Amino acid sequence: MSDDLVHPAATPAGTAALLPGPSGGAVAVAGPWLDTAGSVGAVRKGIASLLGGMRVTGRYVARPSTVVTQHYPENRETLRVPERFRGALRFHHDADGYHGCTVCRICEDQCPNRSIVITQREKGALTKKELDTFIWRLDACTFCNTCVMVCPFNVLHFGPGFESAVYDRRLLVYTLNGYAGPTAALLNKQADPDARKAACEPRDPFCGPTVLQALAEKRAARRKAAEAEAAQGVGLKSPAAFEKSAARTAPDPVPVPGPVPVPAPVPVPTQPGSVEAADVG
Amino acid sequence: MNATVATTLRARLDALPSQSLLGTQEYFVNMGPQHPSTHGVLRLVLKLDGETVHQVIPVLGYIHRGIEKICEHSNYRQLVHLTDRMDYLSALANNWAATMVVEKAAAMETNSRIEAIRTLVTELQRIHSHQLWWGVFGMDLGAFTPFFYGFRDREILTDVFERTIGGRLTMNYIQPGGVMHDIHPELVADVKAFLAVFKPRLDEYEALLSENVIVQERLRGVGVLTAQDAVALGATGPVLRASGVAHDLRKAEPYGLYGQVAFDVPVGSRGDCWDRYAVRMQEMRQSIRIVEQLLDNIPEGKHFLVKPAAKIKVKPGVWYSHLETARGVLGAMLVSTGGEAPYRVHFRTPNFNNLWAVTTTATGGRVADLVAILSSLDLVIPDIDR
Amino acid sequence: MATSLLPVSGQALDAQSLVAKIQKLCPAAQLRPDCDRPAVKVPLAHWPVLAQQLFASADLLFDLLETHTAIDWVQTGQIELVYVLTSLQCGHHLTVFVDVARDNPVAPSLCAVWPIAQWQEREVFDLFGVHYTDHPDLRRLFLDDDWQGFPLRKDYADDFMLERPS
Amino acid sequence: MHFDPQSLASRAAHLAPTDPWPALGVVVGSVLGVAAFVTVLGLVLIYAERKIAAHFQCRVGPYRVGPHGTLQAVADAVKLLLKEDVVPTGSDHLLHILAPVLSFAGMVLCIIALPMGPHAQVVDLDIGVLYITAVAGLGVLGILLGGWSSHNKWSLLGAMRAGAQIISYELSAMLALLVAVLFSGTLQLSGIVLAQQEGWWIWRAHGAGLVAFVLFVVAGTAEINRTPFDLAEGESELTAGFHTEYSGLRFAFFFLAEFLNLFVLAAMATTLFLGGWMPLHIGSWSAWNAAMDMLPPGLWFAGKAAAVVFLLMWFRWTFPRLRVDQLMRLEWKVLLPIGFANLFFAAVLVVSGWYFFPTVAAAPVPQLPAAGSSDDAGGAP
Repeated sequence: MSDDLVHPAATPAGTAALLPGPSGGAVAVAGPWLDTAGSVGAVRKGIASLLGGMRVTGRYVARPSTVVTQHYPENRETLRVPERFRGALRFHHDADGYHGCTVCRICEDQCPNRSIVITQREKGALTKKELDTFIWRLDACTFCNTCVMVCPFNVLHFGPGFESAVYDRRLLVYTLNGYAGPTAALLNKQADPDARKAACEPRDPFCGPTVLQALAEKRAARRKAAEAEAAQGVGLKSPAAFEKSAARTAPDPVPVPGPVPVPAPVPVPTQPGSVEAADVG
Repeated sequence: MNATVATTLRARLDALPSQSLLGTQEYFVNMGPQHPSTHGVLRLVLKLDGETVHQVIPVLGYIHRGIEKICEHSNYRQLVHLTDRMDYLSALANNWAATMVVEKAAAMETNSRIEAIRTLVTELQRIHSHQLWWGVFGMDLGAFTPFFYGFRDREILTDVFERTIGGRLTMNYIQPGGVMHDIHPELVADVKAFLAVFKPRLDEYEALLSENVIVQERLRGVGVLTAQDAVALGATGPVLRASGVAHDLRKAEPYGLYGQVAFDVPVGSRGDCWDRYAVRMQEMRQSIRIVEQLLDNIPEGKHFLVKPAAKIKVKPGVWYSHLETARGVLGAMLVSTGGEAPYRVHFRTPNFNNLWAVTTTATGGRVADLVAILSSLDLVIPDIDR
Repeated sequence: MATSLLPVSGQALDAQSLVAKIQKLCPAAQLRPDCDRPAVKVPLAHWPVLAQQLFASADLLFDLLETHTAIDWVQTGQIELVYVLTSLQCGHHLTVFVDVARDNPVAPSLCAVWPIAQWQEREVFDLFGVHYTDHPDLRRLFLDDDWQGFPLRKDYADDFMLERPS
Repeated sequence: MHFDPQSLASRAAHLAPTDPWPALGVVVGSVLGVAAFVTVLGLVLIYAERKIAAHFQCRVGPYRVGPHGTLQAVADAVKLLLKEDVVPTGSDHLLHILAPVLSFAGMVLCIIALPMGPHAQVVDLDIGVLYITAVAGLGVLGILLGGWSSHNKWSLLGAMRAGAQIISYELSAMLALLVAVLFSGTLQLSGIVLAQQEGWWIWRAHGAGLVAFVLFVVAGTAEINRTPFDLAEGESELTAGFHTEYSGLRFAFFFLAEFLNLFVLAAMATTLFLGGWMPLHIGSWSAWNAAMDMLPPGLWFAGKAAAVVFLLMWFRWTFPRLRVDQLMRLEWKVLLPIGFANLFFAAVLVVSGWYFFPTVAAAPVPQLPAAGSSDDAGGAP
C-alpha cells in the first residue's frame, strides 16, 4: 500500500513518546499441552488434569462468598445504574417544570427509525412554533443516543429506567413533554404567572394524539398521493399493495377519529428504575 | 474360518451400494435453526451415516435484516448504529469499521485521544467477546460451568462499558468524528480492577478447560483446516491464524494506535480445533497487554471533533476500509454519488466467510466433532445474515 | 501438517506499479480513479483470464478474495461487480470492477480460482440477480427459493416493504 | 456391636402364617414407604443438584419458592404434572408411553433391594448383587424405547448411543462389583455389608478395593448417563437426546428415574465398598468404635451415599462430555483391562487370605428362623 493511501487517522502524532512502540510478531501457540502418548503415564496425567479442574470448581463451592448472583427485584434500593445508561428517553424540564424545546425537529430528522414524532401547536400562545406533543416510540427505538447527541438545546437525555415491559404494545408510545407550550426562555419573559399558566396546556405520558394517530394521518396523506400517482401511472406500487403495507405498519386499524383509545393511563409506580416520563407536574 | 469365506464376505461387503462397510443408509437431519450449538438461527442440513457426518449444507437467511439496504436510506451518521446488530459481540469494532470508511470518504480528521479511546475499548471488547466464546465453547463440549465463569467475568467488563458508553451490547459509541462520550473518569481504575481480577481467572480457565484431558482429546486433530484451505475459503481472524497464517490487520495495516503498541500475534500450526482454541486463549492475554499499555497513556484532547448535528457529505467515489474484529476481517465498502446518503454500502463480515470452513472440516467426523468445530469457528449468526 | 504461508514470500507493490503490472497482463484494464485503494476496471470478457493470472502470477499472488459484491447503477443500466482482493503473501490489495448488463446480468464464476467465491457469488445472485456461469450450486442464499425479485437492486419493491417515513 | 439385619419382606414372611394382618400391614407399609421414599428422595436430589451446581458456578440456584428455594422442586413437579402431555405424530404410541414407565420401574426395583440399615431393607435377596445388575438393565430398555418410539432422529441417535454405552460399561461395573463379592464371599447385599464390619473394602481389600471403587463409580456414571458420559442426552449435540419429545408427566418420570439412578449408584457403591450402613470401625480401637456406634446406621448409610452423590455432582459440573468413540475406547481399552487385572489381583488376595485388618471372630451372619414357607422371595436362604 502506498503512503498516499494511508488513512490520515492511522498515524496520529503525539503518542509515540508515551507508548512502547510497535514490537512483537507471530508467536506459535501450543497452550498447556498434555502429552498423552505413553499408556500408563497418559492415564496418570489425564487423571491429574481432571483433578486440576475439580480443584477449580471445588474451591468455588467451598466458598459461598464467591457467589455473584444479584437478587434483582429485591435489590432495587441498592441498584446503581450508570448515569450514561440508555434506559428510557427523558425530556428535560427545569425547576419550574418548563422545557427548552423549540420544535427544530433535528432529533426527529436524525432518528434512524423515526421513533420520535413531534407535533406542533396549531396556534402558539406566544410564538408560531410551539411544541404540542413530543412523542417517543419505545417500541421502535434502538437506543442509539443520536437524538440526545444532536439536540442543540440539551432537552433530551436518557434516564436509568430500564423496566419498560408492558402487556400492550401501544403503551410503549409515550408523550414526553409535561406541557404543550413555549420554551422556558419565552415563558420566563412573561412576568405574570397567570399568563404563563395560560400559555401552557398539561400533557401526560399517554395523552393523545399518540404517534400512531399521527402516523395514521401521514399514511392517509401518502396513500392519497400514491393513488393519485397510480391514476397517472407513475407509481411503483399499486394502491392495493400500499393498503397491505400500511396495514402491516400499524397495530390498530386506521384511521381513528379522535384520540386513539389506548388503555387508560396506567399509574406508573414511582419506583427507581421505572419509566418516569411524567416527572413534572 | 478359511480364506474363501473371508474373501466372499469381503466381496459381498464391497458389492454393497453404500460407502459403509455395514451397508447402512445415509440420512438427513436438520441441525437448527433451533439448536443449542448453532448459537442462533443457523440451520445446517447434515447428511449422516450413523454418527459420521458425510455432508454439511448451511442454510442461511433466518435473521437477514437487509442492513445494507437500510444503509442506503440512512445518512452517514445513522448507518453506524446498524452495524451494532451484525456481530453484536464486536459492536465497537463494527462501529469503528463503518466510522473508518465514513471518515475516509468524508476526509474527517481525528486526534490521538480519539484513536486511543477507540483502540482501548475495541481491545477490551475483544476480551469481552472471547470471554463469551470461552464459556459457550465449554458448554458446547458438555461442560456447563465454564459458561457461568465466562459470563461472570464478562459482566465486570460489561459494567465498565456501561459506565463509559451507556450500552451493554449495542454500543453505537464510535462515531464519525470521534467517540460519543469521553471516557468515564473511573474507566482507568475500573479496567485496572478488572485486569487484576481477570488475569488469575485466565489461569483458572486454563486449569478448568484447557488442561483437561477430555477437552484435549475432543479438540486435537479434529476439524483440521489447512492454511491453503483457510485462505481459499476466505477465513480470517483466529480461524486463519490457527491454520498457521499470521495475518492480523492490527499488524499488517495498523489502524488506531495498534502501530504503537507492543503485542504478539498468536499463530497455530495444525489448524485443528485445539489451535483455534489456543489462539483465542492467547489473544486474550495479548489484548490484556495492549490494554495495559494504553491505560495510562491516553493523550489529552477532545473526544469529538465535529458538531454532532453537522451534515456529513461525501463526494462521489468508492471507499473500502477494513479492520480486525474478534472474529476476523470486517470490511466496509461505501459507494457514494455525492450527498448525505450512501449509494451503496457493503459489509464484508468475518463470520459469513468463516462459516464455510465447516463444510470441509466437519465431513468425515462425528456429530460431536461438528459441534466442536462450529464452536471453535466462533460464529455469530446475525453477522452471517446481516 | 499445514504449511505456513509466512514469512511473507512476496513483495508488496505500491499502487502505481500494481496497476501498471495489471495493465501489462490485461491492456484493456483501466485504472478507476475515484477509488481510495488501487482499483481497476476490467471488461467482462477479459476477467476470467485475468483473475487466474492475479491468483497465480508470482509477484501478484492475490490469494484471498476478501469480498465480492455488486453495485446497481440503475441510471447507466449496469451492474458493477466488485472484487476486493488481498494478497496475504505479498501484502497488497486490489479492487476489481467488472460491468455486466443490468437486463441480462451474466458473469463467469470464479469458484475455481477462489473457492469462497462460490458463496459470495450466491449472495450476489440472491440480492442482485447476477447469474454466474459454471457455478456449481447457484441458488438463493438468504431468501426463500421462490422469492420474486432481487432486493438490493435500486428499483426493487414488494408488497411487504415498509415505506420509510419522510 | 451385634447387628441383626432383617428385611421387611422377611419380617412379613415370618409373620404371615400366624398373624396375616400385621404381615399385610408390613407389605402395604413397605409399598407406601417406597413410594414416599422415591418421591421425597427424588425431590431432595433435584434440589441438591440444583443448589450444588449453582454453588459450583458462583450462583445461588433456586431461591424464590420456599426458604432458599427448598420448595422449587415441588413447584417444578406440580408444573410438570399440569403440562400438556405431547405424543408426537408418527411415534409408536404404546412404546412411547411405556418407555418412561420401564425406566422408572427399573429404578424402583433396584431401590427395594438396597440395604439402607439393619432393618431398612424391603427385600434381602440372597442374590442381591446379581438382581440389581439385572433390573438396572431395564433402564436402558426405557431409554432405547423412548428414543426409538419418538420418531425423531436426534432421539434415535441418543438412544443408540445410550444402548452401546450402557451395555459396554456394565461389564466394567460388573468386574468392579465382583471384587466386593469375592471379598465378602456372598451375593447377598446385607451379607456384604456385614462382612465389612472390620473395615470397608475400599481400604481393607489392599488396593484392589480402591481400584474397584473408582472403576465402579466411573462405569456407574456412564451407566446412568451423567456427565461426562451424558452422550444419550448431550443437549449441545442431540438437543436432549432420547427425551427430546417427552413432556409433562412422562418427562418427569424420566427425570426422576435419572436422579434416583444417581442414588442407586451411590447406594451400591456405598454398600459394596464403603461398608453400607456399617459405622467406621478401626481394628481394635474399642473406644473409637464405640463412639462411632453412637450414630444410627441409617445415618451412616445416608452420609456415605450423600458423599458419593456429591462426588458425582462434582464430576458433572466440572467435566466436558466425551465423544462417542472415545467413550468406547475408554471402556474397552482402559477400564476393562484394568478391571480384569484388578479382579485377578483380588482373587489372589482372597485365596491367600491376605487382608489389611485380620478378621477378628466376626459374628456369623445371623440366620432368621425359617418360620414361613421355605420358598419366600426374600429372607433367609
